[in-house]
Amino acid sequence: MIETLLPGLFLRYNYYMAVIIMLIGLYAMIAKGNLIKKIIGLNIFQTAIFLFYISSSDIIGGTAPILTSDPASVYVNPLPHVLILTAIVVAVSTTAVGLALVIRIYEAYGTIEEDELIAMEAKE
Amino acid sequence: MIWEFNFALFLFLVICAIAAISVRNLLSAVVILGVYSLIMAVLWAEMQAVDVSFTEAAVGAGITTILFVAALSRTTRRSKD
Amino acid sequence: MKIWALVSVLLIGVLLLWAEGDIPAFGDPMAPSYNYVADRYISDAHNDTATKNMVTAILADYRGYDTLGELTVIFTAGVAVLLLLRRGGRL
Amino acid sequence: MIIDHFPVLVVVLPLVGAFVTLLAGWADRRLCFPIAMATTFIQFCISLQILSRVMQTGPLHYNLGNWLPPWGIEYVIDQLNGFVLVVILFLCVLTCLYSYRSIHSEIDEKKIPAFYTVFLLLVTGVCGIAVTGDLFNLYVFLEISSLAAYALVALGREKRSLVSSFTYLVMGSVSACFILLGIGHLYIATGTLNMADLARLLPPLYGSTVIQSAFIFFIIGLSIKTALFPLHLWLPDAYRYSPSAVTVLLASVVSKIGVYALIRILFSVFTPAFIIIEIPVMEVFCWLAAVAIIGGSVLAIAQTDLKRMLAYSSVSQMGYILLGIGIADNLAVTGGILQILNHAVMKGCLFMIAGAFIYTSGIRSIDDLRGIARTMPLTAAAFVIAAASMIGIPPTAGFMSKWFIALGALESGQWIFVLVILASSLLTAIYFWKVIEYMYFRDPGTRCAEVVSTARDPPAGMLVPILILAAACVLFGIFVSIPLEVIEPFVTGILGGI
Amino acid sequence: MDQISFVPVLAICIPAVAAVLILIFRNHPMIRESWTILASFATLACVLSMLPLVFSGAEPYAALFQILPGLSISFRADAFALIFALTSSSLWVLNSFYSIGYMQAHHGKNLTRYFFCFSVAISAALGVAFSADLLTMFIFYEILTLSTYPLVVHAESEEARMAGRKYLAYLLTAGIFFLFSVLLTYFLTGGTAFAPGGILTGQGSALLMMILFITFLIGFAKAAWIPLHSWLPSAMVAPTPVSALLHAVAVVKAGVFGIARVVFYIFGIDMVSALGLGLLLASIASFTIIVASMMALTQDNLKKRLAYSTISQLSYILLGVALLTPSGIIAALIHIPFHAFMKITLFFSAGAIIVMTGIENISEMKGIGRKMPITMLMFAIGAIGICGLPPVCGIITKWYLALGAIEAGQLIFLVVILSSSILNVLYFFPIISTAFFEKPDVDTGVHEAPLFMLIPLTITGICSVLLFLFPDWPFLTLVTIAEAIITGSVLP
Amino acid sequence: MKQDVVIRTVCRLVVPFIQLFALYVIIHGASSAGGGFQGGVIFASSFILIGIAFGITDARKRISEKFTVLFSATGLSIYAGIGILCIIFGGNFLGYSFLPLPLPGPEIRGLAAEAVEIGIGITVMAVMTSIFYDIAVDEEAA
Repeated sequence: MIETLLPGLFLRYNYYMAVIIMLIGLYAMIAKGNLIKKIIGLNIFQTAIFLFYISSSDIIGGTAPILTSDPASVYVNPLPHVLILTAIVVAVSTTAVGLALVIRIYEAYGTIEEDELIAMEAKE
Repeated sequence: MIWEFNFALFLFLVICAIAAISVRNLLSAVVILGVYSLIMAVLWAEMQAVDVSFTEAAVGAGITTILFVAALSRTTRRSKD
Repeated sequence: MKIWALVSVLLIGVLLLWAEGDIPAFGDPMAPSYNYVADRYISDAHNDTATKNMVTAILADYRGYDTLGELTVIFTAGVAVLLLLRRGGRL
Repeated sequence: MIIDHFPVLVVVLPLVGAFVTLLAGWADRRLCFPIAMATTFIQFCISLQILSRVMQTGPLHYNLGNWLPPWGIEYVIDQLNGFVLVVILFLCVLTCLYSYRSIHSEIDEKKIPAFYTVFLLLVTGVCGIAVTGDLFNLYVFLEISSLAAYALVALGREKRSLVSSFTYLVMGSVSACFILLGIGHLYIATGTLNMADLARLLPPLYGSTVIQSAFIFFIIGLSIKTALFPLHLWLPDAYRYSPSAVTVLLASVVSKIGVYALIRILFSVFTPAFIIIEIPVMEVFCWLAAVAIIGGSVLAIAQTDLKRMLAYSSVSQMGYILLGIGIADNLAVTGGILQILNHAVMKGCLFMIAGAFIYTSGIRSIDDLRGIARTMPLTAAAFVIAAASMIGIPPTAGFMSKWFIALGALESGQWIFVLVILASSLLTAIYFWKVIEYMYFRDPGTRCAEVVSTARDPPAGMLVPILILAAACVLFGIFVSIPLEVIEPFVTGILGGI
Repeated sequence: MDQISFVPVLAICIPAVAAVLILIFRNHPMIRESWTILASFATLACVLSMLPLVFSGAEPYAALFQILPGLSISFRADAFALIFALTSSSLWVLNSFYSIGYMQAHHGKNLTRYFFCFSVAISAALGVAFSADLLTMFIFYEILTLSTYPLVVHAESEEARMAGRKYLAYLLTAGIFFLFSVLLTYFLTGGTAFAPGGILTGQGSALLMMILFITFLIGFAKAAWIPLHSWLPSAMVAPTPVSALLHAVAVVKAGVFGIARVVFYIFGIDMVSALGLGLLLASIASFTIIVASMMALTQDNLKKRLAYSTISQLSYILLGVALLTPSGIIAALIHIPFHAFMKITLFFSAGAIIVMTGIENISEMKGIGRKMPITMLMFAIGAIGICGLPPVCGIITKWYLALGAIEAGQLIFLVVILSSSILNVLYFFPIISTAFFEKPDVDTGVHEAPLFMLIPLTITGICSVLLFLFPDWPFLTLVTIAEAIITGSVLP
Repeated sequence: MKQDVVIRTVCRLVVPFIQLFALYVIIHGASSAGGGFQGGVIFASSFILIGIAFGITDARKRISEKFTVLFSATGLSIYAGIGILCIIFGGNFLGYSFLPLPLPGPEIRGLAAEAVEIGIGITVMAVMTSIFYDIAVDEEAA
């Protein structure tokens, strides 16, 4: 039913959904004052971009890009998968460094709230 | 590609994402983030991206969550927003 | 602050939604991304690299250099975390 | 022939150097510096060789894994690449030399091996960005350099360095995400990641919203990386609180590589035909750059901390590069690219001097520099030269880049930007003169008399790079034809069709 | 008639090298100061050695670097340049001796910096004189600004620093305008080299030319035309030899010299007169002459009165340039050395008074002429010269200037010249009469200044008279050659 | 971080299987889903599991911090080393087919890809463990 009602929207619903999730993540990164929340937002943002890539690789009726014995089988596009494999690792690396920083900040200031940090810095 | 199934997963994702950034207890937020990653992995598996799905399940839902929890254990669970 | 965040996020959102207007439909086999470089990977990966999994073939061979970079990223992260957090002991 | 492999060796060498350093640090910490120094120096020699080959035979192509592009990853080195590579490696060598003394006083002995490891990884990252001809590869190396940079910034002595590093990380990640989105959109629209291939495939698609938005994503992402004015907020703290050597590296290498990536994407992926004719975005770009030039200068005037002042000055000076690119005229682009070299040299010198003040006397505030020229004459003299170059007094290097950008602005009839450049020269003069006045024409007073009177010129390890860069400020101004020989073929090649 | 010769470069390098040597021998005052003296003589010799060549019609020329096509660092010692170069190098010799005497008497500090900057400033002034193109001139012009700043703030008092800031604010802002003008010139013509008759002819619209002319004028704010003058009286806080340097030897002369260069060698007489720019410049100059003289009347501080006098006198040169007639040009060019000699005499005398008595205000100088007869005599000679009375060289300028005004057919400027002469008398003669004919309030044991100061000021005073008696050698000869080149007439 | 005895027992039972599975994933990357990353991460998770169940000290006995650093460099040098070997044997960087092995070209490539995957696995395992050690342990408290 939705197919007929909103054809343009429906054709690309995956991308639109990815965009919505991206925006949620981006909003968390900018607006949330808690440093861990910022990193969570970063993770959501990045994963949404990965979703965007993976969506683009899908093909109607395609199978996973592992060679099968059936010569007629259609494979989905493997290249975005590779890019995203790399990007996932990049994401986890960034998260790890970010978390390490958060720990050090907590040790140094006793808080991980941005506004409290700013207040403490202003006091010094 | 079953669009109803995809759509349901997408909805879950959006809900998880919103929940993860709005829950005040950081541990809950992190766990919800793990769930989010897992749903993402399922979605990708459904999109035939098995390798990526595998990796996301292991890295996104696994290692990342563990690192978050470990970091929380050394900082605080509470968040002001 | 939150208002500005919302405004900028919404602006980016409008930009993104506008961008997706011309994107090939979900699952379209005629999409350019499927018919150019990927085509060769799908058809020749096994002949070129004797690897059944095309993802592995690309990852470790065609675009192996990216993977080396990626490994460097993770190595960097390891050393960075070590630099930030490890006290005492060697390194 | 091994020479054929130089394009890849220049990137792999520091990578190998990085883990050799890490392992050597186990055996003896004193080994780390020589290894890092040797690595960067060999790289510098290699980059010179590459540049001379490019000048003789035209762009070099190197297919990694023997796969032809666009299936494999390709390294392409043309004049621009080669030039930027030489510039950043030149600065890397000097920074490495400089770090030997400065870093010992700023971080734990135990962390030295890890420091040099991360340093070399940063070098790997920037070199990778410089030589690659593949968009996704660029992203990967961008992340390497960024992660290394975050870690290095966090090494500062004060605890605020942690917060500034975290802010840098968040902003850097947002920027990387936008770049990744841009790459994704381009890939979806064309199916390739190779830059040359993209430039070939894009023209029929210029009307598509996917391409146009991808372009905007790149601009946003790289603007954050290069700290274009409204998005510069992470930069002053990051520069201010990191160790001296790291600040030099950030200001003269990392920022330059961001600008390089911008130029590469604007001119080699999206070709001038798109950015000038299809969507007239360059006009906007010019205005943003003009705001950055003036705004950065005005904010710099208000600073009391030397490093922070220099950081805002960087915002302003980077604006020149972007203005040059934005005017998109032969002369202006030449000036913009020239400014990459000049700003790297000048700002590197200035930040090294700021570090030397901290090293010898612990002085960070401009107010405490009273009369320091008496006890640190060579350092102060180098500061004057570099400052003159920043202001744009001929025959220093800074003058030449402004000259070209201003001529380009005149040629394209955009008078207002000439005025912007001139006004900013004046503003620059104001804030640098303040420092010079304090250094030369003030009595130390009672407060800092003791500190100032015990200060001495820094040890040779720090002084030599400072003096080399100060000399370079003058030499590149007089012998400007040497860099021009490299830049001009590129600019005419890229803008010839317009 | 270019003749490749590195003598001009040598002349610029000698003071620069001396500056380095001064820096090296900073801990040995005697050696340090002998370098200054030595260098000043060497420079003078160097400049003098070029005179025969120039008299014979040749022009030593040297191009050091070609930065870009049309943009080079090059030097040419034509007659025009030599007028200025000879003035500053000869006065430097005297000023060096005087500085040493002044600083000894004044127990000055930071002397290394003082002599260093002095040498650099002289080097820069010679650079301005010899530069063969706008870019070179701009470089040395800026170096001159920067190197004189430390001299202005030499006292390092708050007042000195404020004056220094004002000095820099005016001159660096002006430098920006100068730079813009250079840029525009290069953009329009593709070159910046000076050429008799100008290089801008037919290169742009009249409006553009007017804008360019005005930015050039603002760029040469060193010429201290009103309303861009106020840095000069403020800079009087500097030690007196520095004031002499600013007023007579280098700085303001560089400003008027630059304007003259630009008018004659960039715009060309034809274009300037065609566009009516000469009239504009002449109006500015006339206004400055009158207003500055009036301002001088109100000053009680001797050095400030001299400063306003300088502002007024510089505009004589500008007026001469603006008249665009052969006599006007001669008047302008000849006034560069003449005013230098007269003004330096005045400043040297004022400095001697300040050092010996500590008095700076004219009202306190009662009877000082009896205590310091030689000094005040020389002061009187300088004052008479400025007023344009014989037997001092100032009258020659006024003569040619009046001729020029008549040649140009603009008698209004004749009125300006005459009325300004009256004003000159009005502000100088009270000083002389106070010094000689009034009785001091309290009798103090003041005596003549030390010989290191007295001799230079006597020499300059005598020179001012000699220049009246024998104007031909060398200045008037040089001026006629330069005038012939500028107007394109046959060499005499 | 000592846990309940049930968990510890289960852990002890499960860990070898996890490690075996990780090796399988690494080796079988060529023909099915999986590869160096996934395998490396799974391998690391086995150590992390030990760390959680028995305490970090116990995990360190299995693989010390020193070794994580050593291994992370080793994996990277395997990868880069293969690339440089290719240069030595006349190919471009990472041009596997130039490696002097008595096999047809594609086979060499496949084999080299396996080796590379192993390198990836080692590094990922080591770095992940190392990061976990660093983040989880408060050495001041310990």
